[in-house]
Formats: sequence, structure tokens, C-alpha cells
Amino acid sequence: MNLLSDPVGVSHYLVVGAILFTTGVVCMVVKRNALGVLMGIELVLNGANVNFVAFGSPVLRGEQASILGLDGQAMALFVILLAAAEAAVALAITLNFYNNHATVDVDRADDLKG
Amino acid sequence: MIGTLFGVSSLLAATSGGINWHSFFFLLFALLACGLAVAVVLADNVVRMAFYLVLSLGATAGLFFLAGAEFVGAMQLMIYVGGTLVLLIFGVMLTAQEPFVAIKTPARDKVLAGIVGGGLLAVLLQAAFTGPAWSEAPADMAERTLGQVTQPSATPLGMALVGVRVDGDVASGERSPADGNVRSGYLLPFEIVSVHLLVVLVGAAYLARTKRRKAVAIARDESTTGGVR
Amino acid sequence: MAEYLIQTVGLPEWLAWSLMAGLSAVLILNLMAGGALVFIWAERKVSARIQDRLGPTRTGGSFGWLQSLADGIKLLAKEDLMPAGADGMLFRVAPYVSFCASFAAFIGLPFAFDMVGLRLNVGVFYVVAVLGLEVFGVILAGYASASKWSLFGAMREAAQVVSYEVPLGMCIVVPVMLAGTMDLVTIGEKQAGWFTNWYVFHDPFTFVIFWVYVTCAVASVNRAPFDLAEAESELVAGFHTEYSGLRWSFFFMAEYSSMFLVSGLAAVLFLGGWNGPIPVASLLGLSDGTGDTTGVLVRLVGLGNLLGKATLGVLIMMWIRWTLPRLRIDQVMTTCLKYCTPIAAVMFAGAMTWLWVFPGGVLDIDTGSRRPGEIREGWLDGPGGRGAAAVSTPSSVPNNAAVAEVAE
Amino acid sequence: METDLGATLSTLLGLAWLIPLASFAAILFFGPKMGPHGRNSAWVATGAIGTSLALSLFAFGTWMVNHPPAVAHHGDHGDVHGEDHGEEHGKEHDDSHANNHSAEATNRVAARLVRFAEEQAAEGGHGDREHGDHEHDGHEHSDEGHGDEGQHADSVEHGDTGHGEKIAYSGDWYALYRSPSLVLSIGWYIDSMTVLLFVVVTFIATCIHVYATGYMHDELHDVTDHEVTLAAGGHLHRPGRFPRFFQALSLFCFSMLGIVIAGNLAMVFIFWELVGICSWFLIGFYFERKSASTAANKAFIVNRVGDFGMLIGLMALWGALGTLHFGDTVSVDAEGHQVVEPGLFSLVRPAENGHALQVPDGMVVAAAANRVGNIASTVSPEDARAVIAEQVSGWRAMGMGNWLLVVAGLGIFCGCMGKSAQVPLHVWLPDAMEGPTPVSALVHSATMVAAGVYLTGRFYPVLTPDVLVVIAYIGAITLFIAATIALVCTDIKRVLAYSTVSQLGYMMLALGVGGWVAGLFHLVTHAFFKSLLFMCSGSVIHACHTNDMRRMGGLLKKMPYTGWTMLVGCLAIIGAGVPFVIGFSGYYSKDSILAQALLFRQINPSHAILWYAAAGGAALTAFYMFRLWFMTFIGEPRDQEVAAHVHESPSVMTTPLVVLSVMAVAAGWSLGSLGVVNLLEQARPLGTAAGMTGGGLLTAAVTVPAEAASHAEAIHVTATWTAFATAGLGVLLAAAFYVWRVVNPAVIATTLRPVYVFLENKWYFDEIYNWIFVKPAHGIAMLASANDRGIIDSILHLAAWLSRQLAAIDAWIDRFLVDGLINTLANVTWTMGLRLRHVQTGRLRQYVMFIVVGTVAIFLLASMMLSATVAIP
Repeated sequence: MNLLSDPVGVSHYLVVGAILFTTGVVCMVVKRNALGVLMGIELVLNGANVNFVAFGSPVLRGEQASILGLDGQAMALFVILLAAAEAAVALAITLNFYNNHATVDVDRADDLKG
Repeated sequence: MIGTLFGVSSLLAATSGGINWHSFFFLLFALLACGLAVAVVLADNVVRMAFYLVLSLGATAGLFFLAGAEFVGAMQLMIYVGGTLVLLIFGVMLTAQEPFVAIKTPARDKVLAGIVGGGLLAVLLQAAFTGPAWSEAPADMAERTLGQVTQPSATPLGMALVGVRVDGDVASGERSPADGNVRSGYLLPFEIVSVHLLVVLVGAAYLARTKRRKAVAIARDESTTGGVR
Repeated sequence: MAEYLIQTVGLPEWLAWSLMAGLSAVLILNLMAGGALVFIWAERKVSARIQDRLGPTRTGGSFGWLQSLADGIKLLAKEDLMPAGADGMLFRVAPYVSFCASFAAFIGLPFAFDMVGLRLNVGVFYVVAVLGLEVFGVILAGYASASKWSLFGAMREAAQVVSYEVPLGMCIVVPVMLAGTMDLVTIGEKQAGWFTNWYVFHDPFTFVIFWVYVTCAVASVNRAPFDLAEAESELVAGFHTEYSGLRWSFFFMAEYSSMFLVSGLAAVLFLGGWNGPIPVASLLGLSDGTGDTTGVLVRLVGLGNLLGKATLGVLIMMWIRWTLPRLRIDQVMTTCLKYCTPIAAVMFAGAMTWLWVFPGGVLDIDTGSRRPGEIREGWLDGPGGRGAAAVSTPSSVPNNAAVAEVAE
Repeated sequence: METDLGATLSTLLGLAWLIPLASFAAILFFGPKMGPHGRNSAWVATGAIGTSLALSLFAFGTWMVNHPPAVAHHGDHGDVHGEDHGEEHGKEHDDSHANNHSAEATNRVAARLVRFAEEQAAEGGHGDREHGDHEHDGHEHSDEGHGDEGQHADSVEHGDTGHGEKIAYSGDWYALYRSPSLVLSIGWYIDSMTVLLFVVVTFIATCIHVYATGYMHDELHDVTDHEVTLAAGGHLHRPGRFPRFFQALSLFCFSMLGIVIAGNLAMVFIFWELVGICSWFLIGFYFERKSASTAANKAFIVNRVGDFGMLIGLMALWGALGTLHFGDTVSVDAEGHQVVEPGLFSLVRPAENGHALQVPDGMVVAAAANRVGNIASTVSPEDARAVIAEQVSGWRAMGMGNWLLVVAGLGIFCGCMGKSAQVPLHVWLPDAMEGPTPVSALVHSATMVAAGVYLTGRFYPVLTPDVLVVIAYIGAITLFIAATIALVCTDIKRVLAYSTVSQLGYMMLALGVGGWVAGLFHLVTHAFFKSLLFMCSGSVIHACHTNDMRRMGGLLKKMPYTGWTMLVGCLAIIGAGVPFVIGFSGYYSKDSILAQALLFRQINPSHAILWYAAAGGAALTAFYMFRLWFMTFIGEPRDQEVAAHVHESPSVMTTPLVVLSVMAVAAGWSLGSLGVVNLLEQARPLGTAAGMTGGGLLTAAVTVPAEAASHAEAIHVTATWTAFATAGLGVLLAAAFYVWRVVNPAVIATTLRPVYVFLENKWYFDEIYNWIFVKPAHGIAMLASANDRGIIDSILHLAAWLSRQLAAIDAWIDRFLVDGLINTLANVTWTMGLRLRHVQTGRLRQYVMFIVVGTVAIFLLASMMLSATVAIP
């Protein structure tokens, strides 16, 4: 299939979302830096957002989208808001972690391990 | 500017056929977003990670614009990028001293992550192409002018957030603001989210307040006793 | 304007579009580059006048009006140095990030009716968001330079901009609320007619909040007295200490163009946009809504109006810069959090109440333009809309036109 | 208007009734926190009862304004007859009977009966000639009696509130229990007697509260009780109980007022028991003292005996009549028209019968149970009712159910005997003097013991002549025995206690011989002067720290207030006064009692003994009261070290004395129509104005004369002179013994040794009871306990032993099987936990990994399962 000539459908967006999501997860897994983990989370949420928007998009789905209306976009909005909130708290936690352990290495955060 | 570029694109489409410019820009932004996301994973330096992240998010915003979700796009730019900005600042603050700029991850972790991620990606992709309804574009996709706003989304979104739905179902006809029984929209979630944000701000301020002395003391005796077991 | 070319001049569609594309791209770019040159020159003259000096006199004639050009050439000729410890990639990219940010912001700014790079119905939002990205480059620069002065400058800038976006947003919400849309073009249209329709004169609250906006705008483009990012007395040159040559000039252009941008935004949001204080056109019975020659001319006049207003704003910023001393960082924060934000909040509430008490405005002058409420419903005419629910309004003309084009 | 007034009065009195309860609760919960040692609880209680007094006075005023009592003009013009328009009046009365008992009709009937009573009084003794059909006679007499009664008759016509009419409001506040057969409710029955007694009770209670704040001040700090010696030796040392005292006092006031306002017998019974428990608290206030606790228990138990009889009475009434309400209950049924459910009074004295006493249908039917059974078995239920209804009058003529009425009356009176300490249940009252003196003054002289008399008065209309005669005899015996014992007592409070008993006997006697007003009148006056006397004695005891009169003497100079006020009290109780001119309160009440007794004797010569008892009792009263006063206040102090530190009591104690002495003087006077007598006359139960003839069950036929008749010149004068003479005689004797010392009491005591000892031992009542009841009870109890220990306990022990053995086995099972199971389980869990602990590595990234793997796994599983259904391209 020729990506340039074929019209773009929802699943293209889904692919992008999937990639973003996976990258985010991998980022969370790989990074030992707390901030890196946070960025991973942002990516994951972002991937989810892509899917939401794609499903709700009138451009991509034409008349089918009119049943959903703008639900997809609204969901995306809420995700973004909550992501902001989550970032704030997570950063505060990170800062605390840094204050207590003088590092941002999440592998060192195992005081409660079994 | 972009609009004019779209103009050009449609021109080219008219002349040399073949290329669908919507797909073109989609490809552009998609590649940017995914590539930069991968870059985020691969980079070791926190600040660079943040930088790539911001660009990736920006590209995603572009995707949103393409998908006709301008408001979400703008929101993405404003909040996500702003939030990541703060991330960046923290990264700079916390990793100003050398050892933390790059915390190395053992290779086997990376490999493991790669495998797992691959599995996940496979699953997701499989899901993405499962639904037949998703894979093909709407009929009028081909001749729709690029950048043409099929339906402005800001006002209906705003009205939905304050509890009046004028989109979607209204179009499909079975419900309309005229005959009262409109879905309540997102008034309640909206309120909840606003309160939630407030709480989060307060909580974050509380968590992040400076209490260095005590913290250090705790850290020390934890390091001596080796933590609580 | 593409319609004009197509309908009157009779160019083929693709040519018209491409012309328009090139035209607007060139316009914006030149606006930024040339504007930067002009403003640098103007800055020199203004500062000189304020300090009772002459400023540049020789280069290129009596006014030294080629001074900036000479500087530009010099900068082009200079070598781009990079510190050894710098993070090369970021160091290189940073200037372009800032520049692109302010450039992209211009896309959303209307210079006259429908004379806008891309008409977004979230225009204001878009512009502010993109403008906020400019600081990004600054921080990258500060970090990448591997110099503590730069880092300090960048940190200050970050803190300042991030916190000043709060009152700025509040100020911007007020005109949006009055117009009932975020579409800058529509906002501009609604202020058509006599200058009493300008939102700055809409009611006392908007008048006050306009000045709050000015303060926040100055702060968010970190001009004096808020220019802590490059506090030459403390940090050698702030975030661009290590920069030289073209990269440095990109920062400079970014700064001046964002100055121009916020001034333009102020003009569109509060000062009636491209509408003059006296509605000459509508008094003459001309309208800028039409695609024919008169329409284009009227729009050009509007363009003049807007540029004039924006320039005036920039000059005022210069005036402020050379008049007021620089604030300390804590004073900057105090100004934002203890003064601007509360005042903005109160004024927002006040304006809302006012709108609720006098829905049609206090003295109901016929602006010869649309009444509130019509345009707000304009989106309903779109494909997903409610069909014949609302009266069709010129604001939705471009869409329909585009659809028409597609049809033929 | 009446309902309005009823509501007003019920609200006022209800509040006055409840406020003490509030103070009780307040002191109960916060008493110790009220100031140091709960000093302020006194003010709380006093304030509460003061408020009640104010409310009661207000209610009193309201009553006076709405129903001004008419001057009771009596038989003194009963002998004049006029011949004029009587018939149409008679007719009117007849047809006025037709409509249901509206207030109008009852008024007329009442008026006629009063006039009939006057006639009968005029004709003196031969009232017994026409008994059986008062109704007819009543008509005739009233028809004749209209000449001089014209204006009065008219006033009756106009429904004006003249005397002889009964104005009473009754209603329910709240129904505790409601069933078709029984309604237990908190209700009110308010007539002038209620209002009057409210004023009296609250007034005396207020005085005594004030007095007690002074008297009980010892309790404000830790007390060393010298009358209690501990086993370890030494005296009891305990914290003060100031708040507790006033708490109990408040509760008592609440209960007493409850009895007074009660609207039905059930409620009366409830509060009856409440006052009982209050008096138990208060007698046992110094419960560490053996004597006090035993006295408290004695009082309570003896009262229980009475209450048992009362319960029987209640059962009889309820079982036969199905209601315990005094007044009629008017309710509005579903159709919206009034339904009048007759109360006890209108059942026993129905208006159709001219309020003459008749056995209510219920009782008749109950008595004729077997006949009713026959009827019910023969005819169908609905017309069985009709048959029974027409039979009832016949059965009543046969005297059926009469005994049931008598049982009811006697039962109720049993309760009254217990409460009012009538022989043979009088033994508790003297011992009750163990309580603090204010308690004796309030509870055991003025109010609670009067409750019995009050109830008898309230219940009066239901009492048949037989019961009345019994009451009269009981009263006479009581008054005589108590008086004789009082002659020789040396404990100042006991003298007063016995005088109380004997005065109560007087009241009962008065009621028994038909002197309804007289009895209750004496109740009121006695309440005043007896509480006065007790408080004086309390003041004396407070000063001398002893009760023994033989150690007192010559205190008059030391404590003038107490002395003189006590003299007033004594004069009041002996009924001193200038004959026919003026006198202390006791003068009026006692005269009316004597007069009634005399009248009774004239009508029924066979019962002359009652009259002699009354007259002799008067002499004895005078003697022992003045013996008390002389021994205490006159002559030389017999015990120097007592006399040494005697001092007048603080003003907080003397002020109530003065106030009460004023009342003791003036309570009997009546200014125009405003007087206790007229008020009571207003409250007289319907139909009791007339005489009654009956008996046959317990006594020979007897005629209870109409009280009005006792005001006839002949009787009145004789009675007054007798009272005066006897009282004077008594006083002179006392003076001769203890002032002039012409006679030496010791000599008399030795010469009449057996009598003296007999009296000193209180007629050996306690001993007799001890032998008859207590000892056998102990014996039986011992048997029972022996049986208990010997047999039952051993069985129980065996069972216990067996179950222990069983339990041992169970324990083994429990320990080794059940616990073993549990423990193994726990161990397994523990070890598993130890193993699984290591899964919790605390490594964030690992967790994320797990999540991802889990997700993928789930997805794969799901898709495998669904692959059958969902076609995956």
C-alpha cells in the first residue's frame, strides 16, 4: 500500500498511538531517572490521546463520527488536564525523593521491598 | 501560512495526482512524533529527553490539528508542552551536578524492555487493524480540501463542558437542544477536574516544600540501619 | 484574498493558492526580519532620545537608518562560537526553537479581515500556546551553554514566563468572553465601528484589564523591566552569553517579533484590531467582507491600522524599557502573583457581571457590523451542524466558499 | 371558651408540673458541677419550684377570673319554702335530660340536687325515710325550693357558674398505650381542687426548698456521721450529698404535682409509685444509718401492701368499666360528630340518674356473668346485647355488682391507707422521721401523706356508703391511736409525726362521714400548719442537735422566731379561735369536721362512736401539741450544755417559718366568696352534695348525710363549742402538767404504768407485725434457702461438674484438632508469605514490566478464547 496515495484512516492514527504508547512504556521500563519515568508516562498518556482524538475525529470518520460527536476530544481534554495534575504531583514526589535520598534513581527507591 | 501550504498541496494534488497531501502531512507529523518518542527512549541525557519529548508532543499536536481537533491541539501545545517545560526545568535543576545527567541502565534491561515492548506493540497493532471500520477512510476523504475545518470544535466543546451538548447526537437528529433532552455533557467531570486540579496544586506545594534538615537526617540513619526491614 | 485572485484576476486556482502561500510566507518572514531591523534601529533612536542623545546618525544618511542592516551584515560575518563543555546539539537548536515559536505564532494572527495565515477558531489559544514555546529555546540555550550565567538567566526566564502565563491567560479570556469565540478574526469583526466598540472601552473592567495585559505581555516577552533573563549587570548577558553571530541574531529577531506579536495581539483583542477609530469604510458604505477590489483595499487599510497599532505598542514597550529600572526576581514574582493575578481575576469577574447586567452594551451604538450571538452560532452551519438552525453569517463564508471550490 | 380555658389551664399547670422534672434532670446530670459541692443545685431546684408556684398562682388567678366561686349559702335558709313556678322548671329539667349530657343539662341537675340536699338537711335526721328513689324526691323538693332560690335558679338557667355546679376540664396529653379495651394516658383533670392543691403544694414546697438550703448546709462539705460507727471503729466520713437532696426533692415535687393533675387512675398510680420511691430516697438519705435504711424500706414495703389493694381496685374498675379516666373523654370520630366516652364519674353517677350513685352497667353485667352467658348462648350476639341492655336495670335492682363497686372503692382506699398512714398501715410514718426534717415537713406531713386523702376525695363519687363507713371508722381509729401514742412520745419529730397521722385520721373520718369539703379543707389547712410545725421542730433540732424534748426547754428566749411561729402552728392545729368570730385556719376546718361527725351521729345513732373519737381526739391533740411546745420552749432548760450553744437559725430558715405561719393563720379565712371552702365547694363532685343511703354489705343500712346540712345552726353551734371546750381542756391540762407543774407527769406515768408502757410501745404495733408477718416470712425464707442450698444447688453443682468434664473433652478437641488445623493453615500462609515477599522487589521498572507482560498475556488469552467468535483478519 502506498501511504502517500492512500487516504488516511483511523487505524493509521491507532498505529501512531500504539507506537507512542509502547515507547512510553519502554521508557518507563528503561529509565532509571525518575524524570525519565515521568516522561514515559507522558508519552503513554499521549498515545492514548491520539487514539481518543482519532476515534472522535469527524475528519477521519466522516458521518460515523457524528454519533460520537466530540466525545473523543472531550476525553482527550480530560486526559491532558489529569496528565498536568499528575505531572505536578509526580514532580513533587520526585523532589521529595530527591530531598530524602539525594538522588533521582528510582532503583534506589526500594526501602519497602520485601 | 500552513493554510497556504495546504493550498499548494491541493494544487500539486490537482496536477501530479497520486499524492494525497493529507496523508503526506500525516506521515510527516507521525514520523516526527514516533521518531522523537523513540529518541526519548534512546537518549540518556535528561534534558535532551525532555527536548525530544516536547518536539514529539508538538508533532502530536500537529496530528490533532490534522484530525480536525484544533482545540485539543492547542490545549496539547499549551498544557503538555508547558508541563514538559516544567519537567525540563526540574531535570536541569536536579541534574545540574554531573552524576545524574545520565544514569546508565544495564543493557539486559534494555533488551528485556525491547522484547516486552515489542510484544505490546504487536498486540496493539493487531488491535489497530482488527476493526474493519477503522482501516478505511471515509468516502469523501479523498476530495476534502486539506486544512478545511469540517466542524469547528471549540464552541461545542466549551458548551459540552458547561453541560450542553450540541454536537454529535444533535446532528444525528434524535436529540436536539430544542426539545430539552440533551445529554448533560461534561459539566460534572469538568467541575471534578477543576477541583482536582486545585487539590493537586495544594498537595504538590505541600509535598515539595523544603524540609531539608529532617530529610537528610532520615536519609542518614536509614543509610546506617539499612532501612526498615 | 485567494478568492479575489480567482474571481477578479481570474488566475487558476492552484496558482492563486500558491501565490497566496508564498505571499503570506514572505510577508511574515519579512515582517519578522525586517521588523527586527527596523525595531532595533528604532530602539536605538528611542533610547537615545530618552537619554538625551542622538543615537546612530552616520550609517546610511542622517538618521543612521542603515545601522541595523550594517549590524546584520556584521552578525552574518561573525563566527559562530560554541563553548567546549556545551551540549552541541541543543546549543545549535535552541535559537531556531525560539525563532520558530514566534514565527508559528504569527500564523494565527490576523492582519486584516480574513487576512490571516490560517484561520483557526481557537486562534487566541493557539497564539498564546505557541508564544509560550519561545521560552523553551531560551531554557535550552541556557542549559546547553554550560555556563552558570546562562543557566541562571534561563531559570529566571522559565520561572517568570511560566508564572506570567497565568494572569496573561486571564486577561485574554475577557475579550474571548465578550466576543463569545476564540477566533481572532471574529473578535476583530465584533469591534468594528466606532472606537467605542473597542473592547478596551467596553466597560471599566476591560479598561483596567487591558493594562494588566500590557504588564503581563511585557513580562512574558521578558522585556525590561522584566528582562531578568539577560540582566547584563548581574549575568553577563543572561541566556545568550555564549552566543554570537547568526544564532544570537535569531534570538534577537525572536524577541522583537514576539514583542510585535503581543502588541498585535493586544491590538486585536482590545484595540479593535484592524478597525480604525472611525468606521470610515462602513460610513462610505464599503465592506471588507467582499472579495472584490474595494474589499481588498479596505482590508489593506485595515492592515495599515493593525500594523500601526502594533508598532505603537512596541514603541511603548521601548519607552517603558528605557524609563523603568529592572526589577529584582522576587519583585517580579510579587508583581505577578500578588498584583497581576488577583487584579485580573477580579476584573474577569467584574467583566462577566457587566456582560450579564448589560447584555447589549451600555450605549447601544449600531456598529454596522454583526450583533453578538450571530457569529457565535456560525459553526452550526458546518457539515456536522444543526442545518438551518442559525442564520447564515459572513463569518462562515470562507468555509462555504472552500466547500464550493471543492464542489466545482 | 371552656375549651380555651381548659387548654390554658392545662398548659400552665402542665408546665408547673414539668419544671421540677427539668430541674431534677439538670441536677441529676450536672448537680456536682453546680458550684462548689453543687451549692447552686439548691438554687436550681428552688428556682424551678418557684417558677411552678408562679405558674400555679397564675392558673389560680385565671380560674378565679373565669369561675369566681359563689358564696356557699347553705342550709341556713334551707328551711324556708316558697310556692311558685316549679312545674315548668321541672318540665324543662325533664326534657333537658333527653339530650345527651351537655354542660347545660348537668348544671341544672346538679343545681337541683343541691337544693334537694338542702331540703334534706332541713328535715334533719329523717333523711333515711326516703331512700331508693332520690330522683323523684329530688324533683319535688327542687320544685318547692324555688321560692328563695329563684335568682339562683335563674343563674343556673343562664348557665352561670354558681355554686353546686361542677366545672372540670379533662383531657389527655399523650397516650402511653392505646387499645380498644384500655387507654393508658398522661392526662389532666382540672377543677378548682386541682388548682388549689397546685398552689398549696408548690407554695409549701417553695418555702421548704428555701428552708432546706439553710438546713442542709452541712452537706456542702464532707460530713462525719456520728450516728454511724464503722466496723473498723470510728465514725463514717463521707462527702456531702447536697445536690442529691435537692435532686430527690425536685423529683418528688414533680411526682406529687403529677398525682394532683392526673386525669386517670392509671396515671395516679404511676405517680403514686413515684412519690413512694421519692420518699424512699429521702427517708434513706442517710442510708449509712441502719435505722434510716430500715425505715426507708419499711415505708416502701408498707406502702406496697396498700398499693396491692389499690391494684385490686384498679383491676375491678378497669375489668368492669374498661376505663380509668375520671372525666368523660370527648373525641371526634370519622363521621365528624362528637363521641363522648363516659369516664368513671359519669359512669358511676350518670346524669340520667341525676348523678345519684348507681352501680354502673358494666359492673352489673360483670356480676351477672352467668346470666349473660345464658343469654349469649340462647340468642344471637347482636340482639343479645339488646336483651342484656333491658335486663340490666332489673339485675341492678337485685343488687348485682354492688359488691364489685364496694371492692373497687375499698381497694382504692387501701392505697390511700398506705399512703396516708392509716391504721393498720400507719407504722411507717413515724419511722420515716429518720429523713432530714425538711423532708418530713414536705413529704411526710404536708403533701405526700395527704395524697391518700386527696385521692379519696377525688375518688369520692365512686365510694358507696359501706366504703364510706369503713373509711370513717378507719379514720377514727387512726386518729385516736395516733393521738394517744403522741401523748407519751419524747422525740419531738415523732410527736409531730403521730399528730400528722391523727390529723390524717381526722381527714379520713371527715370524708367518711360525708364531709367532703371538710376533709379536703382540713387537708389544705393542715398542710400549712403541719409543715410549719415540722420546720420549727427542724429549726429546734438544728439548734440543739438532738430530737429529745427532755433535753430542751426554755428555748423561747434563745430562739424567738421559731418559738412564736411554732406557737402559731400549735394554735392552728388545735383549732384555736374565738368561736363564731375568727380563728386560726385549723379552727374552721376542724369545726367543719366535727360538725359533720355530729350530724352523722344524729342521723345514724348507731355510729355515735365516731363523734366521740373526733371530739376526744381534739382534746388529745391540744394536749400533746402544747405538751410539746411547753417542754420545748417554756420553763428552765433541762440540759445546760444543750442550752448553752442554742442559737436562732439563720434567716433563710426563719423566713419560711414566718411566711408559713401567716398562711397557717389565714388559710381558713374567706373574704366574701374568695376562700378555700368556696373553692372546694366549687369542685365538689357531682351528686355528692346530696346525702346517700345505702350499705348492707359491710354495715347495716346507713345514711351519709349531705354536707350542706352540717351548716345548720343546731349542729354547727354544738360542734364549735365542743371543739373549743375540748381544745381548751387539752391546753389547760398540758399547762398544768408542764408549766404550773401542779401535776407531775412522772407520777402519772408510774401510777398508770401499764397504760404508759403500752402507749410508749406504740400499742405494740411493730411487735405484732413482727410476730405476725416478719417472723413467719423469715421462717419461710429460711426453709426456702435451705431447700435452695441443699437440693437445688447440689443439683446445679452436679450439672456444673458434668459440664466441666464435657468441656475438658471439648477443650482437648479444640486444642488438638481445631487449633491444629488453624495453626497449620497459619504456618502455611506464613511460609508462603515469606517466600512471596521476595516478589516485592521494590523496583519500579520491574513492576512496569510485569504490568506489560500481564496485559499482553491477558490479551493473548482473550483473543485465543474469542478467536472462535471474532474473525481476526
